[in-house]
Amino acid sequence: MLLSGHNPITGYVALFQGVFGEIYYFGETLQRMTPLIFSGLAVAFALRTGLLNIGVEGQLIVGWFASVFVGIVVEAPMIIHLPLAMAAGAIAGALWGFVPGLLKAKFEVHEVIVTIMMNYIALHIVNHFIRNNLLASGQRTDFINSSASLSSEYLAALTDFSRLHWGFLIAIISCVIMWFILWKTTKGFELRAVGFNKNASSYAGMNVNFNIILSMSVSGAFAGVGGAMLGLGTYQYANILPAFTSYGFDGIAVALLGGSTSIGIFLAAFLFGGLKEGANNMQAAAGVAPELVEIIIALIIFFVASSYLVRWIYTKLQFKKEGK
Amino acid sequence: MDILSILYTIIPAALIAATPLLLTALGGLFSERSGIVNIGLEGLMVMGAFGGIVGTLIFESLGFGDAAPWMGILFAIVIGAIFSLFHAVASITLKADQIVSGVALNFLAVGLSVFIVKEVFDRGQTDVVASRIPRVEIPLLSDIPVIGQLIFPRVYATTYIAFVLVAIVWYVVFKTPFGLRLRSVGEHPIAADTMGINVNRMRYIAVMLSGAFGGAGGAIFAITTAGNFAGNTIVGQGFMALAALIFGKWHPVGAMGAAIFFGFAQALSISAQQIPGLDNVPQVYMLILPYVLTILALAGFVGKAESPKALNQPYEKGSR
Amino acid sequence: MEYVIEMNNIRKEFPGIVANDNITLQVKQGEIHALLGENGAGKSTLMNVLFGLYQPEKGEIRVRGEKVAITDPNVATECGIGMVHQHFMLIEKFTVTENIILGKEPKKGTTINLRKAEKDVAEISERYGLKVDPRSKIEDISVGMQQRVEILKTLYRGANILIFDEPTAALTPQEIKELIQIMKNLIKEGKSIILITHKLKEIMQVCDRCTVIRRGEGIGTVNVSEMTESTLAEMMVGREISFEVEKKEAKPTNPVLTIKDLIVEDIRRVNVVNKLNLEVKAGEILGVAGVDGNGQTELIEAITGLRSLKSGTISVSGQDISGYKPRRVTESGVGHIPQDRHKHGLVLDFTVGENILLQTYYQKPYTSKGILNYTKMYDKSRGLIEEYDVRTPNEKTFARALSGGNQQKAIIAREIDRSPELLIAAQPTRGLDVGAIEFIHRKLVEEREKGRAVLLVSLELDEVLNLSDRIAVIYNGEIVDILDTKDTDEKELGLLMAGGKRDVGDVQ
Amino acid sequence: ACGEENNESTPINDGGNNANEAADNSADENTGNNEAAGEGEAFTAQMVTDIGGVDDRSFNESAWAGLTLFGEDYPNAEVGYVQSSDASDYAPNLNRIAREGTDISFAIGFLMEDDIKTVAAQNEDQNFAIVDTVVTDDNGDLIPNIANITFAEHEGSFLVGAVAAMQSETDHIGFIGGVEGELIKKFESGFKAGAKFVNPDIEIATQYAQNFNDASKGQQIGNAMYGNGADIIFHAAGATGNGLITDAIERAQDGENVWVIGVDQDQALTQGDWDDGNVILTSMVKRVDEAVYQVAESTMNGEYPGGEVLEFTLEDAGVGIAESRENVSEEALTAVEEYTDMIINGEIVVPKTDEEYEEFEGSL
Ligand SMILES: Nc1ncnc2c1ncn2[C@@H]1O[C@H](COP(=O)(O)OP(=O)(O)OP(=O)(O)O)[C@@H](O)[C@H]1O
Ligand SMILES: Nc1ncnc2c1ncn2[C@@H]1O[C@H](COP(=O)(O)OP(=O)(O)OP(=O)(O)O)[C@@H](O)[C@H]1O
Ligand SMILES: [Mg+2]
Ligand SMILES: [Mg+2]
Repeated sequence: MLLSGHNPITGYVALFQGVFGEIYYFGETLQRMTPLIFSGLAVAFALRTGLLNIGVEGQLIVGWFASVFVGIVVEAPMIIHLPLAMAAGAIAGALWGFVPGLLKAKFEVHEVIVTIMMNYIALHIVNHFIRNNLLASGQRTDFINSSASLSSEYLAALTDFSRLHWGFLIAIISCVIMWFILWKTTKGFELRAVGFNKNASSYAGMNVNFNIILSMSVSGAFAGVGGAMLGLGTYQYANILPAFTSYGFDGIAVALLGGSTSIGIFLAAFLFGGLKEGANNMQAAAGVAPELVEIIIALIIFFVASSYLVRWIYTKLQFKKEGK
Repeated sequence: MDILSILYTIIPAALIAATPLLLTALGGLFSERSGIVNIGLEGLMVMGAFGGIVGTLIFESLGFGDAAPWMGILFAIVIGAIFSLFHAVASITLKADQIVSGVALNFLAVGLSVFIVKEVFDRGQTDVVASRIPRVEIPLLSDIPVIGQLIFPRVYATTYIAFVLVAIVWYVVFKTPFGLRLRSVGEHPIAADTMGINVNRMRYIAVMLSGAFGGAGGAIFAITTAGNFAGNTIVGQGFMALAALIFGKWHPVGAMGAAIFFGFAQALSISAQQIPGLDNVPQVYMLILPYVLTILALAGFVGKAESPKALNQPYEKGSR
Repeated sequence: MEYVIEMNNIRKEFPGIVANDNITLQVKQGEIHALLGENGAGKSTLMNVLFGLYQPEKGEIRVRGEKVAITDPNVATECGIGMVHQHFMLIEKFTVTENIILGKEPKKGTTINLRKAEKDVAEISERYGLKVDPRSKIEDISVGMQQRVEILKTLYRGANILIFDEPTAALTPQEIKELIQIMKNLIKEGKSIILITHKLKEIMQVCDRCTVIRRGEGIGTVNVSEMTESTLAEMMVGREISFEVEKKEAKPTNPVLTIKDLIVEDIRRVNVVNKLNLEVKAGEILGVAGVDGNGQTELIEAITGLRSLKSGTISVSGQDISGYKPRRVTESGVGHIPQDRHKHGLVLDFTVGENILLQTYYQKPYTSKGILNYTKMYDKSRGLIEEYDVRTPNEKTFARALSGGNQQKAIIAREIDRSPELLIAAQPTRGLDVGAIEFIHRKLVEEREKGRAVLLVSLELDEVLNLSDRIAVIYNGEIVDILDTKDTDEKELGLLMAGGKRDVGDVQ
Repeated sequence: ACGEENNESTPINDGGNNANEAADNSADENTGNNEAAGEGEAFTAQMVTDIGGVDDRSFNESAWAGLTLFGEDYPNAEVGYVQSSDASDYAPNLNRIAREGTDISFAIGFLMEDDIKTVAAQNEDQNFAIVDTVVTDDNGDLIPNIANITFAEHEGSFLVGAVAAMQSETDHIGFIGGVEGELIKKFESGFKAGAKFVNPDIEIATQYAQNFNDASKGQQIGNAMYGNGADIIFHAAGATGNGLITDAIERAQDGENVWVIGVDQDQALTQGDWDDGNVILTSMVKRVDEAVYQVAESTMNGEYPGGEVLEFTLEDAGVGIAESRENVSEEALTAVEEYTDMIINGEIVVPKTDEEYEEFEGSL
């Protein structure tokens, strides 16, 4: 920042104030991190099974669309409608994860390419459906029925009209769910085993192919629910997307930064959400280009990834202790 | 439009679209053949596009005229190679997870390039370059009746250069000592080490080559197609290049085939509306066509792609 | 200047452990010098120091009397030192020639001069009697030939001091014989050799002198001619070792495993198991002897459900298990100690405890309603760790951190504890030291005594002869003969393994 | 310079030098009020850009130019902008400037329609304006604290359509749209109507790139259209159009006689140059700057057009044909003037949608 002739202290103060300065911004930060938690969970879940899901972006898009579709088309009391809409998002995302999972399991097709391709397919198909079947005004669909909405007057009032919605709580619960599935259930044990060593897993009688498909589907479901957060929470509609939302790609960073653990993902999503929210204030209050935040995020990821250095020193110290 | 004139439109379009993908995929080939995953190709292309445009603008203003875009590409190659050092240091020296490092590289590229553009040009995008890469055809060969224009169409000089590079890369990787060592490092770094090969140095060279090629790919896209640079000049081409690399089974000729295939599918999807018979097909089918075809091709006949054995494994001396 | 190599007072530390402590090793010109020690004693480490892969904390190295600092393998190569590593350092997708010339390629312009390279390779292999096909890919050739490639690599670089780290662990008896011949040829050509092996018989056979190390410390150097196998073993372990497996007369009862007309294809759709018939009875150990690549792997995979059968039937205790998935096979009473413990036996990034329950985690009481009970899992594994003497800090240590012997013990604990009626043991003692071998052999015999059927598949004839009650010889995917152990010997088996009455040649 | 500002409630962004001056001028005075503009206090006008930013060579840039000029003309006025990095930034950014007590907050682009509605409801005493769309409440009524700025893009497009039809040598022209939707349909319908009005037999190729940022696609569509015989192509496709221009330049260099008609701004000023001229025939300009300036000015004068729809048409020069028209023939320019009058008089009613266009075509 110094190099570009801005006062870095003002910049960072503005960044910080952009998150914690007013309760409104804090609410917005939490709102912003909600889909990031989901995309992070999605990436992490697949990663635990040894799969790199670059398709979170596409899974999130179809989840967004499907939840909004159900939110608009279905008439039902909230107790049915909201879960139904979320389930639609989850199923759509799961389906979008299922395809690369299936191809990987049956034909050994590299999941990275298939998921990249599936992202584009999701984008075009969803845009096509909105444009031809659901266009209400401008580039978006109608608003969803309030019975499918996650928005919360209570949370909004608490945070001075921010768009914080119940989805935030669902995100926290989902973190717990992922942790529970992976570390407490029998299926999670299998998924992790497959992730580490496919051969040994199949020797131990696990169905490797099934676990790959399952893992990609669950991963996709997380992403799909993340999309539902946008459709049922933040925006209340789906719109024609001119380009990718980038939640999916951010999710890779969130998952990796969070070490693919639930708590880590929560914290990383908060960091990302905060940086992005704060960036707007930094721009407004200190005249610093918001791209700076992207640079900061990238550098943070580099440092975290390079923790080898720290780890190496740490183990060295520990061995010394044990040696004595 | 008859078949022939359709082909006359589509083929050059396909080859032009394939060129940046191909070059970037060739770069990725070096890196991945040495055992370093490079998800950061996208970011390298971004830096290349940035360097290519900024370089061209600078050389234009210095009065280099028609040579400016070529010097811009060279500038981008240097920028790409330098920028790739982030990935190299993190994933080779600091043993960072290579995928994490690649993802960070992508973030960094967009942030850094747009930030610099804003600071230097005081706006979010650069000016449009005035001088362009010329379109050429191969003199005698393209004069062959009918097929001459099909096989050797009028495309950018850079496209032909890219094809020549495929042959050169193939030669380097499979015929020279450098290539043998490069591949050995990607297959079995410990073995290579015991044979006196400096594993990390090879990997540094490979990653920097991927930066240079990715830089060239990005620059060529920016100069020939976009004309200027902004944060959204490169959106996903790097990922497509990665897909081409894997689709092409980490082989230069395979990558070339995949890149042309992507380019062809894209050109077809775009030109379809102008082609009688295809113009009534809903556009969405045409838009998703390249991606669906790729998936089908992979599932159907291309089959399993076997990656270099030591891909994504940091090398620590003395480990086993 | 008597010694070609002198390593004086070498000390090498790893975080928390002293792998070599004040070790001295002196090798004379023209001798085969054995280096003996238990698993983890520090042999490989010492040789890696000599080869420049590790830097010692203390001590000096002299090559032909001259003090040298071997900072990396290049320096070692310049000093004429070559090393054949315990785990082969070969690149599978490269050809034999490419592997040999890597790092020192003959060139023509900028291109590798493959023709000259192939000629050079052929020349050296001729001279030392190391038969290889310069153009084959490593992944397509036998282990024995791979080893010859390793040796050629060192010779190509002009090595005259060769280090062999456990070269015979993966070889067939025939290949071992050839290797010994090769070593003798090398000595004749004026080379010196350092040989690491756990097989005392080999030391007795070819070595002149032997240096013994125990837990990183040098015990001493002796003339082999003055020693016997048991005195060497004692020197190494520090206690007496019994080589003969003590076992009572077998009392085989009803058949447990019955295989009828089994045909199995490999990936290339070639029949690798060919109309095979076999029966293993309760209370006996049936050993399968054969040269590697005669269908043993595919046979085991077919029994355990990892590979589909083309035709024929497999039944266990009267239940037809042909076509069962691995899980159902296991549940039908089959235990399996796979031959490659890292690839198939363990999830190295799981804890020892998790690995011990890798076959049973989904059963009660470890799982109820889909939820894992880690407390129960770790309780169970703690017990087994103790019972099977798995040396690990605790059950929550990652399997990766254990030595090979202890990893193997964890697998054996897992498989035997399920009390399978049929226990398949493939190469159960590969690369282990005598102490660990003794333990594992005892466990297998105990199983037999309990009335289980044990199918032992091993490339080591000694092991087969020592343990089995009956021996089935496999050749070309068929059982060519089944013999009573008492009525046969190594020589006869060797002949049968090589295809009956035919000449014993180079089988690939 | 901004960093020194000691008052947190005046977060003005210096997008350019002029704005900087404006900010510096006003720094002497007390700017720390949160109330609406009163006597002797600075008037503040700010805008939220969409993802493109204030230099997108399109409406954001144009809007910012208008605000900047406004700040120059009225030294007492402070102007500023906040750029959005993605769609989720719109609401917080609008909220941010509204909460600072900005006297008029502009939302640039119809994508902010829903967000401005919410924010306007939450900040009822604040004045807002949005460009390119009309915002209504749930009953379809206009909202009192939102001014709606729209343009008669179809009218301007009609003129360039007519020019294209007159100058096409192949009687074959083309239109490339960014993303299909109400807004871009106005460009398309107007363009086609203008062309058909001149030459009912003219062939018009249309295609949507479904993307405002894909130069590669622009190039390929252009390539296909030109290859198919079109010689003049009008684009309303943002950065996608850059690819079209590239293709045209290369064809021009190759001796082909092809042209591009630019959009939003006078694109010939920044693009299209080749060895022997410029491939941009002319451009259909849309004076967002003019509109923003006017709305800011009226608001300052106490005439805030809240709850109104302001359509900037040919008549008030809100849309029209660009200054750069050297490549346009005399004959065509005369026709343009004639049609301009006819449109203003109401003799020609330019279609805005597909249905209206079909009707129009039928009536020819
Ligand atoms: N890379 C390493 N990092 C840390 N410790 C190591 C490493 N390699 C070896 N050690 C330690 O050094 C000791 C000696 O190991 P080494 O591999 O030399 O044994 P060895 O005698 O070759 O055993 P084996 O007969 O099984 O081959 C081991 O017990 C181990 O604790
Ligand atoms: N990279 C490493 N880091 C830490 N400790 C290691 C490492 N490699 C080996 N060890 C330690 O070395 C010891 C022996 O390892 P080693 O691989 O030599 O065993 P082994 O019995 O020779 O196994 P194998 O038969 O597989 O060669 C183990 O106790 C293990 O903890
Ligand atoms: Mg060992
Ligand atoms: Mg060893």
